[in-house]
Amino acid sequence: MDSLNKLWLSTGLANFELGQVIMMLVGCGLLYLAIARNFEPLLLLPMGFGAILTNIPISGLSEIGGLLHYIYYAGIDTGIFPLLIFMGVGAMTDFGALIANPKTLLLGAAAQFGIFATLFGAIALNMVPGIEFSLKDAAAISIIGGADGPTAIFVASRLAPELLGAIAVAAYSYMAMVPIIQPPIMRALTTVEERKIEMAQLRPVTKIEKIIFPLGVLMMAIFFLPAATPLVGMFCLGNLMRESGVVDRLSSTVQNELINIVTILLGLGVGSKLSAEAFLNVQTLGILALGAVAFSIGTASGVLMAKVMNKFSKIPINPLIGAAGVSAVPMAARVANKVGLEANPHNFLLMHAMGPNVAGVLGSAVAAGILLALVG
Amino acid sequence: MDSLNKLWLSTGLANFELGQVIMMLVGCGLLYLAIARNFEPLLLLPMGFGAILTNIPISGLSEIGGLLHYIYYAGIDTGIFPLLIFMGVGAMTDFGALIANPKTLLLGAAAQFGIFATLFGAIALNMVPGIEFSLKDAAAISIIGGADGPTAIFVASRLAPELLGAIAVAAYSYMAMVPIIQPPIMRALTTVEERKIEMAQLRPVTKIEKIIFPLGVLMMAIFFLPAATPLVGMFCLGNLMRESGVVDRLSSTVQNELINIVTILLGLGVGSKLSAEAFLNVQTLGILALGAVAFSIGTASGVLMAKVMNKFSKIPINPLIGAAGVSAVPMAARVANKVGLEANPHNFLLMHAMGPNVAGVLGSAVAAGILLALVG
Amino acid sequence: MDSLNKLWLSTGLANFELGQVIMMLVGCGLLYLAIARNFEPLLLLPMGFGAILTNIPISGLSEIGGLLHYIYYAGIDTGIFPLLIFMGVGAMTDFGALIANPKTLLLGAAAQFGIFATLFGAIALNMVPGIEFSLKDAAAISIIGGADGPTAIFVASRLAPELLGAIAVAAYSYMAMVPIIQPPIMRALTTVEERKIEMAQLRPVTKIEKIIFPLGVLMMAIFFLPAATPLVGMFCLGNLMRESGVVDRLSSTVQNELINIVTILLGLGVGSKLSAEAFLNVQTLGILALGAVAFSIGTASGVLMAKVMNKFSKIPINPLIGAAGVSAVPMAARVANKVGLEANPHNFLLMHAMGPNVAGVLGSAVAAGILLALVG
Amino acid sequence: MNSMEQQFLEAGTLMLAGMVFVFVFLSLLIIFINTVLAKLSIKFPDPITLNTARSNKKNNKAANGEISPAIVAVISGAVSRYRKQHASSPQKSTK
Amino acid sequence: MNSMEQQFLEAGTLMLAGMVFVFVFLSLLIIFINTVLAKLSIKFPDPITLNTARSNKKNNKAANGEISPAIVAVISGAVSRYRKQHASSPQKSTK
Amino acid sequence: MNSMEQQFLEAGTLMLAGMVFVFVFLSLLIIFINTVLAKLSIKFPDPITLNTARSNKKNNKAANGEISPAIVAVISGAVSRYRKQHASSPQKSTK
Ligand code: NA
Ligand code: NA
Ligand code: NA
Repeated sequence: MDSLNKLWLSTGLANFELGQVIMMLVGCGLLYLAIARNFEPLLLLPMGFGAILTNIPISGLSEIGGLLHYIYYAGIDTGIFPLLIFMGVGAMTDFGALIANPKTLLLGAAAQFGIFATLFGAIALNMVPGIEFSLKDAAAISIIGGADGPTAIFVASRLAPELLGAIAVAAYSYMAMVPIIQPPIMRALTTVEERKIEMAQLRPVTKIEKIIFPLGVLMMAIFFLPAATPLVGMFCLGNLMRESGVVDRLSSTVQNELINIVTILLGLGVGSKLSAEAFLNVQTLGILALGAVAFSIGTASGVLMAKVMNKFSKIPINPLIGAAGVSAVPMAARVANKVGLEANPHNFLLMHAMGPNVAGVLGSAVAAGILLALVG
Repeated sequence: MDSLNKLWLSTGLANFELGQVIMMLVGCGLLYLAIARNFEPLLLLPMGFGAILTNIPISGLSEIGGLLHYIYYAGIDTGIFPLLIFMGVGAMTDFGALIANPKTLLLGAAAQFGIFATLFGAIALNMVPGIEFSLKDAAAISIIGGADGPTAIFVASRLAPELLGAIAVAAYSYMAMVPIIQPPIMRALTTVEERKIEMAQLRPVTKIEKIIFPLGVLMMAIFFLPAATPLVGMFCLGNLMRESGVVDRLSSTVQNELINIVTILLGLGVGSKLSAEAFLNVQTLGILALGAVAFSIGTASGVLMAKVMNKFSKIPINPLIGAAGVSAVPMAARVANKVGLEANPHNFLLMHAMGPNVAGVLGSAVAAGILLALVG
Repeated sequence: MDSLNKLWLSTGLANFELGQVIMMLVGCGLLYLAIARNFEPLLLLPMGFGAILTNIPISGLSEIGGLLHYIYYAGIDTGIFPLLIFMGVGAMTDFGALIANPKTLLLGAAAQFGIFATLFGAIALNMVPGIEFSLKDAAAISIIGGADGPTAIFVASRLAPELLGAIAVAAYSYMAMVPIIQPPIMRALTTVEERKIEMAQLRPVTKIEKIIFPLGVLMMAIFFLPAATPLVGMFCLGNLMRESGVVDRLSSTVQNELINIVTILLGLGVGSKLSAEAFLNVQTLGILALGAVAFSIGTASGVLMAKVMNKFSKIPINPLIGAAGVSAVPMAARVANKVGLEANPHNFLLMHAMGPNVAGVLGSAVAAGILLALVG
Repeated sequence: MNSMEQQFLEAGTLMLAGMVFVFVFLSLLIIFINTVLAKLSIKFPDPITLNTARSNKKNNKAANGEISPAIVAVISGAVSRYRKQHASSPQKSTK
Repeated sequence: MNSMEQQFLEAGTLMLAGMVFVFVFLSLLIIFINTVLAKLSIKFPDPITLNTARSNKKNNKAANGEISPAIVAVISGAVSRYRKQHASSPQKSTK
Repeated sequence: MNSMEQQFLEAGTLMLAGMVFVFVFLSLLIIFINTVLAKLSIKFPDPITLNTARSNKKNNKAANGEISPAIVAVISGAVSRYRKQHASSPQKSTK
């Protein structure tokens, strides 16, 4: 009898709280998006699963001694996992299109306005009762506008760990929704004639340029923004491994097995922050709303910047590639290509959009560094 | 002269204790089984090697600051390594045969009687002078009957870390000896006619069933047995990664590089618990004896359950597949197939035996959860 | 205004110290050697990059909470990374040539004179004002003569962590320069006739010999030198995984993904010790000088030992293969082959030189064990 | 001997509770498969071509499409080498 | 409301400082590309054969040359099996 | 200068002890190879077919048999594509 009672008390049914049930449904929702809708499945699948695991009553998976607790504190609280992933992303990135057309860096810069406008917006949301974002919170939220997962997680883990779950969910969800969010904005801000603009073929880029480029980026980050060097440094290390051509076996492992392992653990660890207390509040709604705003403003800024540049440039620039400046590599570049093809079936913008696309990654890392330096 | 003396005192010869020599021979024995007899070499080779390393005098490999000490406390004491391996096993498991013939879950349930009967037996062994097993010890020992390495190591690390070495040795050794242990029991409990029974071909299983199945298993574990969710959760995560089809690169890494790395470290870490004090005692003999009993009872229970079911089922069930309910995937299923072929050369039971085989993995994880909930 | 000032103070330009600039140039120099000169790029590229990262002002990458700090203390201070790499090296090593011609072990022994002579030299350098090496320092420096990266890093992390950076730089640089350092010494110490000596074809080696050999090496280390068993043990574990043939999937991961991941982290961690305070002093110059001496003496000892053996052996030995006894696998063996071909275009020494080459690895590990036992 | 009896009692209770629990748990899974999964499999049947696609997908390394460019390159090479070796054969005349 | 104003001021300053900084940083990168990299690309042009070599190299697994022996072995087998199947065809006569 | 002398003495002792030890250790290994291993190699000779099996096995990735199904699938495709391209060639008539 006593044993039966003990058995009953050790079931989940006897210990559930409403918040946990809701958060498990949120986790299932993330799994649905990942599996059925193919929304950034590499991260949302482990993250959704982690959300379910962390909300299991009395299992202690996220408490001291539990697996998710170890993963979070060893890998995310320390910043190690996002930095290792950023190294892998660097090793996957080809800066060729950017070096061939360096002006596109300005598009990647303009799109970061999505970040800083959102910072302002987050502070403005403090006028809503029940929401109280500190400047650190606002900075962490704004980085969603960078459309770059590891950067967002790294900054959030530094500035507002208690918001990490909501920020990561927003960042990856909106990144997956880039093909839905961006096209209407792109069409609204451009004329058909502008969308039809064909761009000149890119010049070939030499090996030496590709090798020196990441070192140059790192040097500039060292001179002007040391706070960005963890992110920029690991990214450039990955890229240098890729381009140097002398450590292919390391580059390959970084792009494959290492990033795969860390992605699973990162997803589980981020999911472990999706507890009811941390997620089920009006602040999360605010974060989700701000995220959508951030992506929209970033997209618009990129497109408008491209239109401005087009006025001053002899070589024509299709304004659609400005939208790729938000990063979300390579989705945003594909979207630019697709919208371009609608207007002109012979207009292949993919390679041209890769320039602002990877510029956006650098731009977000720089913006992250500024936030860490001035707010952190 | 002084230096020569120091040199002599720093040799192993000047510091050996008898127990260490014996344990090194045990380690060599494990290596022999792994290499020459192909007994679960993936784990027994590193485990045997770890047993040798941990017993080297004055090398300090298992003391604070030593490699094996770090591996044990970072990976096994925390439970991280067995859980990661279980994720990999989940990613390697195909539940198709089980979903196609769900009744075989009862076979996997019946075979767990090997666990609980052994628990009773371990307590009974307290009547032998020199053996004193607490209830926790008995529970940790009984899990050998689950015929599942990571589960046994996880439970032992939670309930009886000082018995971990002996339990792991017993579990893996008997798993490797399944082709020797099971056939006589299977033949003794069945008639030739029963062994000749051919089974109907399995229906095809759809993708959606395979995706939802691990989530259903997890949900049930959450409702009824949260204590099992670390094991069941990681197993289901691995299986979901496999079946979802959207994260193949993660699934591949989990099944290959990650599980390989963790297996080596797990083996070394478990081997580091094979010190003379912990292993060379009458309790170890008791554990080894109980392990053989556990496997035998589990096998018999599975076969008998299948015979019972055969009486009530319209669709014939070959009782041999009941023996696969002990897990030991996929060895036990192969044994059922082989013994079936002896009786009837046209009787291919392999796929049918995979159902109870993977059911046994779930059954053991559930049994482990019960032990952790009620005894832990 | 305040914000602008804060922004300025958060730039690198406002915080640079001269030493940091110099050390970044050193890091760039290592990258240059790795990429343009192909000097041991697998380690020098991450090491050079780590040297740059660790010298970035106010980024805190090597301070508590920084990535490089975690890497160094988790992986190098504990000795885990060099030991895992040594396991991988073991899994890559084929002892066939050594077993076929065991006398070449004496060449690997003789070349270790480079280590112990350097130890003497390091003590002698104390006569130079500004240099003060303790016996531990001297022992750590002398291991450069072992021409084996993981061994050098392991010993240095144990005996003289503050010299680790300089020792690793010297060890890997000189290993890369083996094709420049060794040939003049080899030519100076041998006659053309000696260099023309052709060697008898090696006998085939059986599988059982290759399996038992690493176990025999380990047993001898256990009996005579437990202090060497962390290094020798992990090396032999890797080799046993390779040769046993029953754990090919583990062996493959150890040789590829695991060693790649650890190499990157090891390089970054070692690079993080290249801070201005630790590196920019006269001691570093002393270490670099001693390293060159160590390699030269080791090479000469190997060649001379081969000449001595040739006087007593019926079967002819080409003295050039003695130079391969310093390890630097497989570079030194290739150098022996190349110098041999110069003298006699039909003289293929590569396989014969692999014997002393891998013997040198064992010899260095034994020497490391002696230093750790007597000095540590 | 009292403690012994108590231990046996505990062990017996555990055995009973454990076996009942295991059977109940796995029986519920049977019901889950026979109801929920059965309905799902009718509502979302596999597309007809899926079988072959899945069987390929399980070959892990190949699944990510990582290898294929390399393999294709090697094969192209092999095929062209093969064709060169047979340059004089009648089939070449069809080109 | 004073604190609110102050927060807006801080946020506005951050926005301004941040956007200026981002633009300056990336503009300097443009200059870096147009000067340093441009000069380097002239001074160290790619060898002519490099393009194809690089494109192969990016196929990661294949890059290390790890797979190729296995692949070649498999292909040899496939090709020889293919040839055996066609042993009676005219092309065989050229052997 | 006394400490200096002492240091030299220590270093000299180390050098002597170390070199002797290294030589003794590796010489014992020679004996081990010439006795134990030699006997073992006679008692357990390699099966004749082993050589080729081993040389294949060392191709790591391929060793686990992981790649082969994928490769075979790709090759089958390549071969069938190749055959389609030559559908009009005489060899087809043998089918
Ligand atoms: Na961005
Ligand atoms: Na089981
Ligand atoms: Na050496």
